[in-house]
Amino acid sequence: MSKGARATLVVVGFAVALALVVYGVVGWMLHKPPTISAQPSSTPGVVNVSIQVDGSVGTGPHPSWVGYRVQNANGQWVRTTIIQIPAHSDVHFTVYQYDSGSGFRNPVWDQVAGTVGGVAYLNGKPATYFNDQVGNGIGHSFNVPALGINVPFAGVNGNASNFCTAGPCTMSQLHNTITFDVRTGNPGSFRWQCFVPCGLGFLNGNGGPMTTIGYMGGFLKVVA
Amino acid sequence: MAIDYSKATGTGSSSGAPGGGGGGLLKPSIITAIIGGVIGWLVGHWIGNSFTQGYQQVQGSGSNDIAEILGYIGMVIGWFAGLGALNYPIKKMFGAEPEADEPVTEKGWTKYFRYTLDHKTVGVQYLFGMLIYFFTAGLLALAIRTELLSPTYHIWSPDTYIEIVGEHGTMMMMMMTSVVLGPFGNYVVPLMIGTKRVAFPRLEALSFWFTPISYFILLSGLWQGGFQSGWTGYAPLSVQQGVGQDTYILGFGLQGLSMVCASTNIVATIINYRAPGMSWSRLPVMGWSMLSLGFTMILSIPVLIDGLYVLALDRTAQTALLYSGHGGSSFLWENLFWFFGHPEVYLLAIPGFGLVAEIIPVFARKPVFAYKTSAAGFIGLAILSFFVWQHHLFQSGMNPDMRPLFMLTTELISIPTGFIYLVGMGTLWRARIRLTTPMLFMLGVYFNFLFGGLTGVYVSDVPINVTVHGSFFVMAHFHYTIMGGVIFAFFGAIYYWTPLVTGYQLSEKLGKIHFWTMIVFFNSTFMPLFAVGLLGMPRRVFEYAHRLQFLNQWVSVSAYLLGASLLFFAITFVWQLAVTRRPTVRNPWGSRSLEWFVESYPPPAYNFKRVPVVLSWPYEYGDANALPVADIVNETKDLDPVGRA
Amino acid sequence: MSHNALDDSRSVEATRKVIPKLIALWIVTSLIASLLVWFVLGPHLPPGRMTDQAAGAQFDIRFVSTLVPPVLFFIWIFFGYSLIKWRVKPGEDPLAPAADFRGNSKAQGAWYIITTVVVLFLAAFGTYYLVVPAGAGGGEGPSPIWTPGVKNMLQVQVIAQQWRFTYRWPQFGGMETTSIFLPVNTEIQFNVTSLDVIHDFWAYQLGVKADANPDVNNVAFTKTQQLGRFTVRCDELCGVWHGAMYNYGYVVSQAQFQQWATQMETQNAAVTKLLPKYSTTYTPSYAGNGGGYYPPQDPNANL
Amino acid sequence: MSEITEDRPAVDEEQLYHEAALGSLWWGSRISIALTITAFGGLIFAYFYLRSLNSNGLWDPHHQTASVLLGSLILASVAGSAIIQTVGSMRLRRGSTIDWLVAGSVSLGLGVLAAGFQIWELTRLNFYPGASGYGGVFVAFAPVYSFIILGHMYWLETLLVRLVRNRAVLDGDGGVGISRQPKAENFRANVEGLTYAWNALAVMSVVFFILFYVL
Repeated sequence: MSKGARATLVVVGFAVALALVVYGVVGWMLHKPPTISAQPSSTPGVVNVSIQVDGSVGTGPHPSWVGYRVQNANGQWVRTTIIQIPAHSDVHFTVYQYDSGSGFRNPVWDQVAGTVGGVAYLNGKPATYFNDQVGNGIGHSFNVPALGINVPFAGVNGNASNFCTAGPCTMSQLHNTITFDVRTGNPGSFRWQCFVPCGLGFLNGNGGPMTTIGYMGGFLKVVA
Repeated sequence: MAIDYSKATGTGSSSGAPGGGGGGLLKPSIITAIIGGVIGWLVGHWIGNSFTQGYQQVQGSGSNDIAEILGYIGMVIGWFAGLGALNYPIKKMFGAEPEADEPVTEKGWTKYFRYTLDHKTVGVQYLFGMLIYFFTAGLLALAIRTELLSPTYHIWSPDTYIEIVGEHGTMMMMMMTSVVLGPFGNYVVPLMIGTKRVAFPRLEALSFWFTPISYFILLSGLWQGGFQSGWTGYAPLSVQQGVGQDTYILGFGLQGLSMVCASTNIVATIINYRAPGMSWSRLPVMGWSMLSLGFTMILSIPVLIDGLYVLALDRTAQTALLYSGHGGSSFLWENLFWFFGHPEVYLLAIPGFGLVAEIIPVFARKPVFAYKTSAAGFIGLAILSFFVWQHHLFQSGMNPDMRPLFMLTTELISIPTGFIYLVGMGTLWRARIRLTTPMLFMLGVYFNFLFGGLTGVYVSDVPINVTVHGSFFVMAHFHYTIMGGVIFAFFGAIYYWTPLVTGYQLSEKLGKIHFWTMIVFFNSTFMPLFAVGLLGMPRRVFEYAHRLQFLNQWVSVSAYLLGASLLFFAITFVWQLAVTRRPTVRNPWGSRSLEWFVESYPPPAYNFKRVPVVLSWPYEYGDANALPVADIVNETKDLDPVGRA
Repeated sequence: MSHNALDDSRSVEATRKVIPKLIALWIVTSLIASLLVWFVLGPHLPPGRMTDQAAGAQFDIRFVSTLVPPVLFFIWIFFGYSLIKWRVKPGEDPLAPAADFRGNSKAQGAWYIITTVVVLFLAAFGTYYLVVPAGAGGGEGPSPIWTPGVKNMLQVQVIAQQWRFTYRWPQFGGMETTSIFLPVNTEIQFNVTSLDVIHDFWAYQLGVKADANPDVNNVAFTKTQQLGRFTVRCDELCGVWHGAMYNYGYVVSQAQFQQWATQMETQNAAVTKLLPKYSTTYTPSYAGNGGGYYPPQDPNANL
Repeated sequence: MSEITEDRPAVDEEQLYHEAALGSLWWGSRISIALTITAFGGLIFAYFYLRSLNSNGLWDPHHQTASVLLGSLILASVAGSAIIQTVGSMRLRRGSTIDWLVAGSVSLGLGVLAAGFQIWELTRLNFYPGASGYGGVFVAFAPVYSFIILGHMYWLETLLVRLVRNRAVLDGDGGVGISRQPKAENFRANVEGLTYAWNALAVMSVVFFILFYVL
């Protein structure tokens, strides 16, 4: 092989290696769930976030996993857990909870905290805590450690005929509606997670969807 | 009995070539191995899926660890079948008389992609393999540093980030254990001890071919959700994880098997295949370090494999050895893992020291100082390394009464480590020093390891450990000892032995640019991390205190520059070997060691025309009248080389 | 120096004269550096002096750091001198033999003895400062052997779970809080445990670190001395949110602490009733909360 | 010997590497014993560690034990196999090739039987793997044990077939157990290595029996 040919080969080799690295980084490592912004409401200074929690998300690489969906401006339910909300404003959360429930590993998360008035409304009824040992238990929860927010979402009857078996779920299917308001402060990116051991088939129920962004944990991005 | 020269020159029987028959693409090579691997994966995965459908954890999680593990096991079997590595064991079952272990005398570059029995080919395969693994894991390190540019803004998703951390750690720790044993232990040590063959060439070849498949399996984890448990894989977190954790188990386990194979071969070779006259007191220091390394691996790695196996069972057969809710204990993993894990870090340090003590006398023109002490140092490190594992668990809550004891054993390790410094200082005292590139790297090891060793005192002191355990301080400490130690020694060894291995001389100028940039940016990267750790930043986090942002950014930028220095090496190294190809002079460094007195560079098949008879100690640099190291040394050709650097 | 004299520089006589000078240089440089470390850097070393244990850790780090310069300078001076003095000069035959000695029993013997003495001293030092400050703030497992010897310590149970710490206060009606306030001038016993995987409770400014293991109570002691804020971080990798598993705590006056505790007790009263009975470990009920990984039968139940 | 010139001492290369190969077989078999001991050592450590910790009282709450009958059969097979093979190899050394072939074959049969029993036992446990600490350790131990038994049996099988196939080469010069031919010496070193390794495993088997079935 001539010197020129060898040089070409080396250059091509490095180019291929570089291409592989770039492909690996861009094609896979930078992948993140999309960010959905809160929707404006009729009341000035208040924005709406609508969320549904599915017993199985039905789409994507893990259709059988539990997961959150957030409604975008076009009314579509997007499978994501990254929610963008404005700073220093009231955010009105509406959660449609379609999953059956169980207990918390630590019942301290029964307490509602960090919301306006320290209350959340289950199907319109206010409560400061929800007992995870009664009824259908707790389906999922919404906990933002840095903002002190904790809201449990009561579960529905998993044996009902109109139980939603695959997301995105529709309003005609069995669900609980939980609403609460949050007053945001300074901008920042705050992580949130669910505390119900809902990663079925994983030890302690904390694997799978619980450890993957886009299912049972994500970020609340408070922007100016 | 006459010496059979036909074998020695490689014109004799080549029936030892594994696989035999067939030609072209069907001849066993990496291509058939990949085909075999794919078929094996499909079969294993299918078997795994076929009987597990009803299993509760499979239905619940939507993922199947049993199919995953069986698929990879099938892949490994297919890979080795495709390589032709299984032909010989199967033939043996039918009573074939073992051939004398004939190295393959195949010519040309394709032999590097085959399962070959020539220790030199395996050494070269290892060298390039290790460089690829090192650079892959290094890129992952840069990905980590990119995330840490900001305390709150996240480049990667947190799950991706923690998976990158785990991949970087696991790949570095498992692959770099072979970074000296693989390329230089296999290539150079048999030459150093004057043998024409090694004890178990098939184990040696097997040990290399475990590494690409282990690399592939581990890396494939990134595309399957990764594993979030880091390289330490603490249970029960590692039991909880998804299928990515299986790639950790198999990747690490296969690399463990590779190390067992490699060390069995190197131990048996050094003990049994030394040339006549190569007494224990003449064995090169490198040989002593490889021997200590081999024994340490043999006694520690089965325990790691046990641990990984137990973890795999907890994840598939639902045993509960690591889960206290069903009668197991998470402490069991910590014990099994660190019983391997601490010898492991000495497995990384010992070969680095061996290279240092081997190479420094060449450039000091003096005998290695306190030869017996250096050998004792390696053996002392190897033995003590088995009695310190609990120092990783000072805050774990187990056996507090044992802490003073483990603090003592850990600090005792400073003594054999200190021997290495004694050897270095004594060898340089009243020496005639040439600051060539390899010499600079070896001095770099002394410079870096000093910080690693001194901070080791902090880490081993239980009251200080309360502050530094699990922080960036520990992380900086072990990067100083491992990267600052063995990786610097590895690069020095590349510059030192490339003329022998390839016949081409590397540029001193480019080598020195590489050295100076690497040592400056290495220190600039890891020195601030001691402060970062002391100031309260834990390892493996993606969010940290705002006040640490400047230090972290400094570190990240330094890490990029360190990466650039290594890239510079990669480019110049490949360019010089592939394109410019400057032929080397004979014995370019003026070494007395036996490996330089082979017929040609690279050495011919079977290394030596005739078995050398060792006449003197290899380090007689101080005595102009000393006998040459062996009777094969040609007075005019070898002892008055042109290339006095 | 002429070229002819070069080899004289490698003679025993020449080097014998220089060794005392190098040692003098070593003593001066390391003394200056050690004094600087002790007096200038020392008081600012982490983790501060918020508790007895933190102050103890600071003292240990300060002491060991003071020992570092002598070692560094010894190695640097001897390496540096060799490299400068005995580097091959232009015109010199680089391959000519230098001195021919393979060892030096005095130097080697001194080295062995000095390193051994230093190491044994450090081990004794470490043991003393581990035992005396009640385990130096480290986790001592369920039955601690080095205790402050004080009755009625403030009991704080630290419950780690994926991925938050909560705190339980058996002396305050068994309430559980997500925040942590501690009274000043108080001996505190942390009982650290976990609900799932291994975590680690690292209260940096308190000088406390203890792994949180499932089904194990890991006890650590500290005595608060100063008011202020401290950071609690998880220090064993526990999964995806490990990096975000932190919160802040406060050491406050005893009165403020009582006020906070009473307020929390009232506020959490309803949920406190739902909590399991206080125990040093915290095992979630077997049925339902395990994610269905292991088969549903409880191994403790009689067959 | 004509190539050797000057003052070079005579090096009989074939003899040198023959002896090196014998040494490597010695070391190889001892290393395999070390690997076996450390591999089981980890599991035995797990046994004692979990037993002494007894997390949540679940080491062995219901005193479940794998089938003692099968356990005894396994131990008897392994021990019998090891003893027969050892006696056979002693006969081999006295020149009786056929005795070793017979003893080796019986030994092979018993060893395979032991592995078979072990796998069978694993499929009919009266507890599920996660039921207790004991259950977990036993389930972890059994496959490793049968795998390592089979590994030794592979070694024995290759030796048996090698002798049968190469009898003409190996058996000259007074029988393979006595012959001074390098190939015969190599073969004997191999048999000797196997004997040590297999007996070491048999001794360990007694320990395993006590741990898993008696205690």
